[in-house]
This record gives sequence, C-alpha cells and structure tokens, in this order.
Amino acid sequence: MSLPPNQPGGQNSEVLDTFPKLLLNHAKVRGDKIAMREKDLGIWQSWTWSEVADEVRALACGLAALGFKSGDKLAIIGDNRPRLYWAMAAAQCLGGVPVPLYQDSVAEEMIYVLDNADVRFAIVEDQEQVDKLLEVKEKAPKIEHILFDDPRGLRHYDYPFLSSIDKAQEQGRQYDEAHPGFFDQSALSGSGSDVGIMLYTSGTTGNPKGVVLTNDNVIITARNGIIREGLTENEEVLAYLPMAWVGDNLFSYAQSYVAGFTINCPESGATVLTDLREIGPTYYFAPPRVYENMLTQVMIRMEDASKIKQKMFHYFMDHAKSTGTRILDGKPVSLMDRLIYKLGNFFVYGPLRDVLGLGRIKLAYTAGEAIGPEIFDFYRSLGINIKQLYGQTEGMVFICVQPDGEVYADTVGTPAIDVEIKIDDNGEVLYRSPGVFHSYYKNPESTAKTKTDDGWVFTGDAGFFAENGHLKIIDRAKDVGKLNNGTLFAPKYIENKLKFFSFIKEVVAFGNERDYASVFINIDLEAVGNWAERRNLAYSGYTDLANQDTVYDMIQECVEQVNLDLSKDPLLSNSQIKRFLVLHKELDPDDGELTRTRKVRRNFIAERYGPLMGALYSDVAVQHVETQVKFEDGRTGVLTADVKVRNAKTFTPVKAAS
Amino acid sequence: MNERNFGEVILDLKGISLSFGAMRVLNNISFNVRQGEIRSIIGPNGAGKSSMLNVINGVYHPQEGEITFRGEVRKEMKVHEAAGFGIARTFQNIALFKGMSTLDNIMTGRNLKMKSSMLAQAIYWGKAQKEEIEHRKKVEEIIDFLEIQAIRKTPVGRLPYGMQKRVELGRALAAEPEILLLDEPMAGMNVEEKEDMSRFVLDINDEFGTTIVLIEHDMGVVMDISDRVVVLDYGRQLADGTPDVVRSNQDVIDAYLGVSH
Amino acid sequence: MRVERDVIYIIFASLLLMVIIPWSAGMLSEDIFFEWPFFFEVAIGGLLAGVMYSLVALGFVLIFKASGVFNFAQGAMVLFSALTLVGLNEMGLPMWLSIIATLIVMLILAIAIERVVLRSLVNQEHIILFMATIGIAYFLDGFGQTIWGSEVKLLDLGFSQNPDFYFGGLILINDFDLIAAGIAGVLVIALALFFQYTRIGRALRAVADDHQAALSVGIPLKHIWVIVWAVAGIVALVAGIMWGSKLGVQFSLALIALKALPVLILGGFTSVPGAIIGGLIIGAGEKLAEVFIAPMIGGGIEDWFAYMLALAFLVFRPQGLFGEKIIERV
Amino acid sequence: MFYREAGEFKASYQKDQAILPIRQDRWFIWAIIAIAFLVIPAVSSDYWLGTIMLPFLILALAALGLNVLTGYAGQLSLGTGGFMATGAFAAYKLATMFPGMHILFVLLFSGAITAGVGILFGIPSLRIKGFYLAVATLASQFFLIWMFNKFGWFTNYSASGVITAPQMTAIGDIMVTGAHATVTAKYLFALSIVTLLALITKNLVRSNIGREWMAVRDMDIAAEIIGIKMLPTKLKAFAYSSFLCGIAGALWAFVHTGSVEPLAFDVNRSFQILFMIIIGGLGSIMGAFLGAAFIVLLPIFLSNAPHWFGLNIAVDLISHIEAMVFGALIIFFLIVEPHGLARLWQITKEKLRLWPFPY
Repeated sequence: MSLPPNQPGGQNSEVLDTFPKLLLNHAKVRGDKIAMREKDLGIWQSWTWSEVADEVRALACGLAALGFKSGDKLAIIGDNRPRLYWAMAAAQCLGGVPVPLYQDSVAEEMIYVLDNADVRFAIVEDQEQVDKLLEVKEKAPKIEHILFDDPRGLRHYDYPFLSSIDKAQEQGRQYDEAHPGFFDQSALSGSGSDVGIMLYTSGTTGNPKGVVLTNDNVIITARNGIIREGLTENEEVLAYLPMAWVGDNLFSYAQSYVAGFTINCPESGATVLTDLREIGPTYYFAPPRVYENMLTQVMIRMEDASKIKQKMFHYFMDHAKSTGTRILDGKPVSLMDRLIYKLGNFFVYGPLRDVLGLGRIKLAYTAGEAIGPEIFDFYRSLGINIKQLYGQTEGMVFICVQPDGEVYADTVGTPAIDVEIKIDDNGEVLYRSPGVFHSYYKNPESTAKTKTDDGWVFTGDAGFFAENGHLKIIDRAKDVGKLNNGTLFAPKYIENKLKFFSFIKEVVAFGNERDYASVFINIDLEAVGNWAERRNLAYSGYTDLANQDTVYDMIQECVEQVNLDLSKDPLLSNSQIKRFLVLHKELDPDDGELTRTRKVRRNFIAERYGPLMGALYSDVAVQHVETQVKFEDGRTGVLTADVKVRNAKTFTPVKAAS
Repeated sequence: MNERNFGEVILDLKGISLSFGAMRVLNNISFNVRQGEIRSIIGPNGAGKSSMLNVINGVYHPQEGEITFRGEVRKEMKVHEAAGFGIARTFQNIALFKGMSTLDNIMTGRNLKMKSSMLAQAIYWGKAQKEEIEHRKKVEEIIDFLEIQAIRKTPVGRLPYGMQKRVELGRALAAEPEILLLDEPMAGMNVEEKEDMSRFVLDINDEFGTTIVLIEHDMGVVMDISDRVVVLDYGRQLADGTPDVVRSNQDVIDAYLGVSH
Repeated sequence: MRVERDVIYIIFASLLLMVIIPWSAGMLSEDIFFEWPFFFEVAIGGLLAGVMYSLVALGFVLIFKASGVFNFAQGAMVLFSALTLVGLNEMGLPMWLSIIATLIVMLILAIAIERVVLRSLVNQEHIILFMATIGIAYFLDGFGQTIWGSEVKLLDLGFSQNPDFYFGGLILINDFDLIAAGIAGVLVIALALFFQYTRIGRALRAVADDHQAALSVGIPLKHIWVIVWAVAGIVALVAGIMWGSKLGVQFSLALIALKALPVLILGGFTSVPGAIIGGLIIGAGEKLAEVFIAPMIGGGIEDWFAYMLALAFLVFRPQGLFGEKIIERV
Repeated sequence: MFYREAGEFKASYQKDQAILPIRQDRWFIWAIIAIAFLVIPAVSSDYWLGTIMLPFLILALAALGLNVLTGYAGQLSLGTGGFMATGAFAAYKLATMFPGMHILFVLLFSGAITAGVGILFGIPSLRIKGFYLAVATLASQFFLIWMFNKFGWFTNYSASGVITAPQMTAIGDIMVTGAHATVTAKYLFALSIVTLLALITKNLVRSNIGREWMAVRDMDIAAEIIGIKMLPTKLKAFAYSSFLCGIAGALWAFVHTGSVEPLAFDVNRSFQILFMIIIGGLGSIMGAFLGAAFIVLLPIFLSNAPHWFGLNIAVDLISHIEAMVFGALIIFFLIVEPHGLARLWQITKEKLRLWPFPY
C-alpha cells in the first residue's frame, strides 16, 4: 500500500496531515470501500468511506449551525458507536478539538474534565449519559449543547440545549446548502500542527491531565506504526475499548483514517465476544487482562471436555509450546515437528483460534501491563502473532514495539520508528518522538515537569536495555523503592509475577521503607470459584471464598513459587514475600482503589486498609476490618470481615551463575 | 406519572357477567379503558382477572353485558379476530411457541401483517423474501427495545423464565397493537426483574402510545405505574379509580387484608 | 357416573338411524331384502360382534387411562397371548394350566415393557410413546411367530360354534357369540368392580387424572404401569381366546386392533363404558351397513365403515362419547 | 472442528436468513447434491439405483409430506398411504385420459388432486385433536384404498386391479417411466423432483406459513389469539402435505414399480412413513431423508445379515426375526434419541462448531 506523503505543518490541502483531509481523500480514493460497521438490529450495518464522509459533513455543519467554532471542545461520551467516531471527525472538520470521556465514570468525575477542558458541546450515546450531563450541568455551566445518539427514553426531555444527532445532521444538511463551500473550506483549512485531540490521562494520583496532541502527533505516529507492521487498507478492527483511551483512538480511529481499513463496533457490551468471533479481526489490541480472561475461559471450558478430548488438547498444546512459537518466529523446526504441528493445527489450534474469534489475526498487540509469559506463549504457540508494545498517552502510544521474530515475554521490544530512547542515571526511561504531546492542557508546570525543552519525555517508568537491545521495564520509577536493608524493591514487578497465576486477579505489594515485602491479594472469583466447585467446596460469595483455608493454601503455593523465582534474581532476591493476605473484597474503580484502566492505587489502598497493613507488619494471624463500599446503584454500605494473614516460606538467595 | 391526559374511551365494558355452568366467574363488571392509559385490573387469585382479559379478547363470551369497542358495540367474535382489532396479549403461564427461536416467535406475532401468498412463499426469492426482510427489521427493533439481542436465535424453550416473559411481550408488541393486555406480567419475578418489566411497560406506553390493560394479584408495582385501577374480588367489582382512590377504599383494604402475600 | 344429556341424544339418534336407514334402504332398492326378524337377527349379530370389539378396545382404554399411552401393541398382545396359549397347550399342558402359564407370561411381558420401554421414555411426548408401542407390536408379532410358528392353529374351547334359533325360532344367533358376549360382560363387570373398590383400582383412576395424585395414593407410578399393562395383558388374553377360537389363531388376530380403534374414538379413549357402548354401536352399525347398505355401493365396506361411522360421531363430540371434555385454559 | 466461522459476519438480512448461513454447511450440501447427481449414477449398479435409491428418494418425499403435517403443523396422521394411492391413481387416470400430457404436469395435477382429497379429510382436524385425529385419518386410509379397489373406473377396469404406467418421456426422448426407461434416467428424474420439492418445502417452513404451522403445533390457543386462523392454516398443511404424498405416490407407481395395486399403499405404508419421520426427526427436512434412508436400508440389512454370517434360515422365520429386530431397533432408537437422527445430526454439528470446547 502506498502511503500519501506528509510534511508536518504543510498548508496545502494536498498534504494529508489532518483527519478531515484523510477522510475526504478516502472518500475520493476508496469511496465504496467499507469504512465502518456496527452490529445493530441483528446485522452488521455498514458505511462506506464516502457515506462516512457525508455523515461527518452533515454532523459538522449541524454543529456549526449550533454555533460550534474553531477551537471549541467537543466532549464525546459513550460506547464505541460509529456516530461518536464521526463526531470526532466532525469536530476536527470545524477546527475544533474532540475530548472523549470514559463512559463509565460517574457524574462527579466528569465535572472536573468537562470544566477543565472548557467543553461547550457534548455528543453522548444515550439517556444514561444525558442524565449524567444534566446532573453535571449546574456545576459545569460551560456546556451549551448536548446531542444524543439513541433517543430511547428521551422523548419527554425537553430542554432547549438537548437534541438528537439526527436532528443536528438534518439542520446540518440545510446549513450546508445555505452555506456552500463552508464545509470544504473549513475541513481543508486545518494543518498538521493544529491540535488534533485532547485525551485525559486517568492519573494514578491527583486530577486527570488533558494531553493535547497535534494532528502530526497522531497521524505521523499512526502511519509509522502502519509502516512498521505493514498494515493495509484491508484490515478489520473491532472497536471495543473505551474511546477516551489513547489506544482506541490510535487503533480504531487514527490508523483506520490513515490506512483506510475497517472499524467494527460491537452490538453491546454483552455481545463483544460473539461479535469478535463474527468479525474475526485481522488486527487486534487488548490489554493483558483480556487475554488472561480468555485463557482462563479456555482452561475452564476444557475442564468439562471428555477425557480423550482433554488428552488430545494437552498433547497438542504441549507440542505447540515447544514448536509453535519457533515456527512463528521463523526459527528452524524439524519436519516431524512441523507435521505434528500441522495435525494439531487441524484438531486444536485452528478451531481454537476460530472459536476465540482470533482466526484471522495477522497482528495482535498487548500493552499497558506486563503480560504473563505463559499467557503470552499460549497465544503465540497457537500461531497468533501477539506482540507487546510499550507506550503512553504523552507519546501517542508507540514507544517500543517487539519486532517480528524477536518476541520475548519479558521485554517490550525495540524503539518504534523515529523514536529515540535514553535511560537517565536513576534508571528512568526517556523518549523523544514525533508523537510527543504538545502540552498538558492549561497546566504548564506539569508539562515542564514531564517534557524537557528539547522534547524528551519522562515516562515515569524505570527500566533498562537488555543485552539484546530490547527495553525491559521493571516498574514505575517513583514506585521503585528500597527495603530498610537498602536493597531494591520493585512492587509492580512482584505484583505482576503473582498476577501471572490465573487464580490471582489483583495484587498490591508493599515493602518500601519496610523490613520485608508483603502483599494484598485478590483472587480471581471465576477461576478460583471453578476450582472450588471441582473440589465441591461450598462458598457464598467472594468474601467467603477468599477467606477459606484451602484457598489460602493454594495461594500460598503461588506466593512461595514467586519467592523461589525472586531468590534467583540477584537484584530482587531480598524482596521475597514474607507475609500475605487475601483481601476480603475485590478492588474496584468505583471505590477508587483502581484507576479506570485498572491500575492499583497502592498508597490509597495502603491508607484505606490501615489495619490490614498493620497486620502484615506485625504477627497477628487474623485481623478484623470494616470497609466502606459503593454498590452499583450508588448506595454505600459497610463490609466487615476477619481477614487471615499468613507467612510464606522464603528461600536463601542463589547466586546467578554468571 | 404526573398529570397525564388521555384520549377518549376506546373500550367500554358494561355489566359484564360470565359463568361456566353453575360457577359464576364475573358478576356485573363495568369499567372503561381510555386511549393511551395504563389500566390495571387487580384482585386476589381467582378474582376473575384472567377471565376478564379473556372476555376482552374474545376467548370467553359473557352471558350478559355489552362491550363497546371504538364507539361501536362489539358482537360476539371469534378468538382469532381480537388480533385483527388491534388487541394483543401475554399470558399468565407463558404461552410461547417452545419449538421456535426468539426471533421466530416474535416474527409469528406479525403473521397478520404478512400478505404474500403461499405460492410466493414457496418460491421465496423475490416477493416473499422482501416481505420477510421488512418485517425482520420491525422485529429487530422490538428485540432492541426489549434488550434481548443476545438471545435472538436461542430456542425459547431454553430461556429462563424472566426472559421468556420478555419474549412473549415482544411477540405481543410485534402486532403493533392498540390495546395490550398483560396477564400478570410480573408473576414469579424477583424485584429486579419486576422493575425491568415495569420499565418496559412504561416505555411501551410511552414510546408507542399503546393502551395497556394489565392484571396483577399483588398491589405492589402495579399501583406505581397504573393510571387507573379496577379491583375485582371473587367476580365482584370492589372499586375503580386512580391508585390513590383505590388504596383508600375500605372494601379493597378488607379484601386485601384477607389475602396473604 | 354422570352422562351428559347430548350423549344420550346422540346414542338415541344413532339407534333411530340404525333402524330407519336399513328400512328405507329396503324400501328404495329392490336388491336389498328387508324384513323385521332378519333385521333384528343382523342387529343382534352385530351387537354380539361389537362386544368382541369392545374386548380389544378395553385393553387400549385401560392403558391410555392410566398412562396416557396410546398402546398400538394391544392387537399384537392379543395375537401373542393366543399364540402362547395354543403353543403351550399343544406342548401338552392342559388348557387350564396353559391359561395360567400364559397369564404369567403376560405379567412378565408387562414388567419387561415397563422396565425397558416406559421407564426410559417417561415424560416423552405422547407420539414418541405411541411409536414405541408400534415398535413393541412389531416385536411381539415377530417374537410370537418366531417361537410358535406362523401357521394357522385351531383353538377349541369346546363351545358350540353352530347357530341356534331364538325368540320362537325367528332369529338365528350363533351360540358362541352369546358365550363370548357373556364372558366379555363378566370381564367388564369385574374390571368395573376392580376400578371402583380396590385400592389399586382407585390409584389407577387417580393416575388417569394426574400423576401427582397417583403418588399421593402411595403407589409408585412404575408399579401402576406394570399393573395396567398386566391387566391389559389379561384382557388381551381373553380377547385372544375368544377371537382365536372364532377365527383360528393366526397373524390376522393382530389386525383386529384396527377394528378396535373406531370403537375407541367413538367411546372415548378414557372410558371403559365408552369402549362397551362404542363397541355395540360399531358392531351393530357395521353389520347393518354391510347387509343393508353395502350392496348399493359394491360391498366390502367393513374395512372403513366403522371408521367413517366413528368419524361422524366425532364431529359432534370431538372427545368421543364418554371422553373427558377438553377445556381451553389461557 | 471443520468449522471456521470467524469473519463470517452477515451484513444483510438476506444473508442472515439464508437457508445455510454457515459456509461449511453450504459446501457440505453442495457436495451431497453433486454426489447424488454425478457420482452415484456413475458408480452404483442398477440394483442399487432401482431397489434402494429410487424407493429411498420417493419414500423420503412422502416422509417430507408427512413431516410437514405432523412434524411442523402437529397434526398426527396415519393416512399417508391413502394419499400416496390417490396420487398414483390420479396420475394413472390423467396419463391415460390425456396421453399427450407431459409427465411433469401429470405429477403436478395428481399432486393437486391429492391436495384436494387431503383438504377434504383435513376438515375434521378443526375439531378433532391428537390421537382422535390420528385414528380418524385411518378412515381416509381405509376408505381410499377400498375405493380404488372397488371401482374399476380407477384402474380402467383392469381385471387384476393393477395399474401399469404408460411410457413417458421427461426431456426430449428420454424415457423415465415404463419398461424401456433406464434405471439411471428414472433415478435422476426422481432425484431432480425430490430435490426441487425439498427446496420448496424448506422455503415454506422458513416463511410465515411455516411459522404459523409451528405456532399451531406448539400452542394452538396462543396461535389463535395472535390472529392465526385455525382451519385455513391446518388445511394448508393438509393440502401441501398431501400434495407431496400424492406426487410421491405417483412417482412410486410410475417411476419406481411401473405397475402397482392399491395394496402397495395400505396402512403399513402409512406406518412405514410415520416411522421415517419419527426416527428421522419431527419437524426437520433433513430428518425426512435420514429417516427414509434408515427405514429403507434396515430391512435390506436385516434380510441379508444372516447370509453374511453364513446362516441360512427358513424364509418365513427370517421375516419374523426381521420384524422382531425391527421393532426392537425402533424402541432402541426412540430411547437413545427420541428426537430422531436429525437431532443427533444437529448435536454433532453444534459440537463441531464449538470444537474443541464441550459447550
């Protein structure tokens, strides 16, 4: 595929350096090719590029008619819906800035962002979101207009500032006729250096920051990614991750606009898996936990298969472990092994890939968290080319990507195209790339703290280059601490090692400025529940199950295995886990224990569960604790439990033979 | 449900009495239903509620009394004619077509609207297919409305009770009825399901302006969503009026104190 | 038991027609010979033959009443029991002994059927069970003839087969038919008593109403099934003996099941008296039609006439004369 | 295991409502059809074509007809034989009355006539239900057979009461009936007709009328309340069912046996067909064919089995043992899978689609 040229900041409209230009170009070049699909009313409704262009045109003019000006911010809230994606383009056509918000955040959380971003217009999915905004509106008076996609239940809302996207588009079409040339003029007037989009990072601490990205940031990075992986206009992508997240913006919007491939929106949250199978994407992104859940599902379902089937399954999976990845990496493999692999491909790998909906995958990414090696290998051995990438919003995702053929579970690969990386003396990773963000919105000091004048960005991650030239991330730089005996303590590293066990869902590790490392553990209700049923242990719910001794025994084994690994690592052998406990409730974003992207907020948790912390660093065996919890319906209540605390066996450090 | 104003009376029942042999099921019942309202018939089990519905949609023929429908007195009609008059209903103990999928059940609800000849259907491609598709669209809208996309192609036999109730509601809606009769739509449901169901009832009344006559044996949810309520007790009519009026009616209170929940 | 008024009407009307049609037929066409004594002779002959039909129908009713199973194998059971009886008898057992032995065989058969078929098909749709009984029918036909051979055997109970004159020598009736009728009558009365006064009998009637009730009577369903099938077996044996000694024991015995079906739908699947009265109406009607109507349309109508007759009744009472009325509950 | 469904999404209702929405299924069916039309005639002997494939096809067609009535519309019928006979004799009368008439029209009209008769005997079904109806349908069975036996007019007064099919050509001068027709021609002719009718039937059962039938079958009162008229719906089922049975009868008389007497369609035939749909699976097109195959092949297998084991048993004894085993097998089948081979087939398919998962 020949990619159109791009010089940053080019003024003439031939240079495809803005989304409107890209869109109009696609409408010209591949007008009849499907740009978007949405599972709606039972079938995959489709829109070609030229249809999308028209829809966007109408919507943009509609917004203009409502008074949307260049530079205005357009809040976008809802599940992945075609029209919400069009809204992004529409805003950009008017020189405005789309600001997607996390659809599951509660009204209060929205206030800050809406206010901070000076949002005047909002386009939302449905009644749920409208209600939130109406709630917010008093406190964030800057909002002037709200457009909604799905009119269900909104029939009797009459507010002057509330109308449906349809209506807006209708007005837009009239406006378009009334003002010929307006659209094309404003759509083509933008340039690469203009602000393209604002994404709010769900900061682990403090208020979210609005990351301002220029068109060049987004488009050039997107294109570099496409070039490096050789993506074409024929890719199929399933858009199911929050639109407010930079990854979705890159994979389901930017790269589609650059390469011209197709975006598919699932019918509803409940049907994502079936929709995934129906579409069978060729290019796929998922955070590790998704792959984890998938694998857990596979194992659970296979448990119930007939003995013969299980035997066959395990035989071939074992073979795949030894052969699959080698074949995928193009390493030499004996003919016999190839044949067995082919056989396995017919009986297991092929059907499995297909049932999981990964049957047509050319390229799958995972990022955001470290992924368990055996999870990673499982998919690769099936012949699915899944790769880790390392990135962040400030750099429009791409910093490092694992090159084909050089995929190691414990590294994040080599720098992406046009990306420079350096490690400063206290181990923090810095990078410089075309994707480097413009600034934090209305927050110069944070900008200054994160980004040097010559364009280097502090990732806030500690890491180093392994001898094979691949970057290896151990932890958040600020989290890397020291035990009282002065040796290095990398909580995330420990947490991840534990989370690689399918039974363990979340882990919070402590040890900084303490005598030894210890952990809170969240068991995986589904996996452990299933495990319990097969041993017919009765349990009433999470809290009950978590507190069972047999479960503790099982978790203890996991902990001790991790200790064994740690003991082998000269750097970290001292941070073996001495004490652990299984938390009586699941960590939950609604309680502020996790970020919206499900990162643990360690300090917050440490405070929240003070008594338990105390218990970890004393020698009590059982600790009573009361916790405030928020239920789905917003009510709050108190959860009380007696949590057991256990000691884990630790191992004497073995000097790595070097 | 604050101040809602309704159209004229579309269904008026005067002095309805119904007996099976010696057993008198309904005794001189009179009430009317107005365009676009949610009209509830409540009463303890065996109060004759279901019989009342069966009278309205012509399954039973009352010995006495007259039924005025859309201004004209309705003569004794055959069971299958009710649908033609724009009266659809659901059933107390689910009466779905067990062998068919959710989709087909709801499609069947549109049988009266499908016109293509048997021959056309035999050939299928062309006329019949076009018709199938345009009705499929309507049905999909209902599926979407009732949020049952995930079970679209599941045989209804395999569905849990609550879901079956929803599918049955869908089948009734498919006929785009003017009056929708709901026979204990919330029977045997947990609180959450009841809330869902009443939301759907309200939305239907709201989105399609469908007049709804629903019967329930417990006052609970019904009182909140109904505009007017008739109370029956062993075939007698105890009270008729807005929920508040009915609630404060002495006979009703007595009758209900008699009933355990 | 309460008999609905219209049932009485229907029966009365049919009787009337049975008289009028032959009579008018006699008037109209000269190739039909009509005379009152002859008419009664035919009618009585028919009634007696009807009793024989009822005998077979009875078996169906018992099983359908108690287990809702439409037992198509009843005919095969008739044949099988007869074959067994004669077979044992030919092996030299005295008649009374072979009868007892056959009874035991039928009991074993009942148990086997319950164990093998019914138990594994419980709660299946009726049509499935119906097909299963057809399977049983095939099996029994094959099994019986495999063991006892398929050539026609004579079964002689020593009753006279020759007709005598009754009513002052006006009417000629076959003694055997009278005896058969007598035995059938006794059997019916016995069954009626059994149903009315024994605990099992009451249980059976309970089952007919609903299975839960049956359990409350305290007899496990499977026992009840065994019992009805055994009873049906006994009835089959009696029918087998009667028919066997009338037509000789051979495969065609199995086909009299087809004769019993119209009786069944006319009387109602669930009613013992229905089976009797149905039998009488069918028997008489068939004979009369054979004699007074058939000649006009070329004869040989016995294959279907009974069915048409029953069909005609059904149009008035879809559940048969004495069957329970089906009320649509919504 | 063979299914690869990722990426098989439907962007239109046409595709979503296709008879075979899954690609692999389409391939499979096309393969079957190709084999049936090209391979089988090429490789199999006249014996196979004539005494196994032909009856199989024709009886499958009759089973299809009965399945529409019993499996889809829920009206249990034991009159199939009678309707087949009607078809056969109607075809005979038509062919002899109008010698010029093309066989396709002969079949069409004989089917139509049978449909008329079916409607006639279907009328009681409005009031009579379940086994009462089943027995009532026996009336038609016996009456029709008696009628064809009794009145010479139907057999053109042939002394034996046997009708013999005249020679007829399908396309050009290719004989498909009578002594000079090659078995292959007969087979292909029957095959084409059965395939076509199977397709039409599929179309009907997936359209509104099909849903109305199933509604009546599953819950007649509810069906009536949503506006389905009982009599027309049931009569349509009777009509179409008898239409198929009629054509099957005509094919049996003309293409298969060539000459036939009413007895060929006696009550045993009716039961045979009923077996086919029960064993094959009620309410399934596929089932009619699977059932027919089973019921046609089983006796052949049973009667040959002894020879394979080198036993020689007296013929009549064999026939008894056959009946025995047959009955036993029927029961066995009903116990293992009461919903018939079609259900087994379906389950296997589901398993393959979920492979390697059990559910």
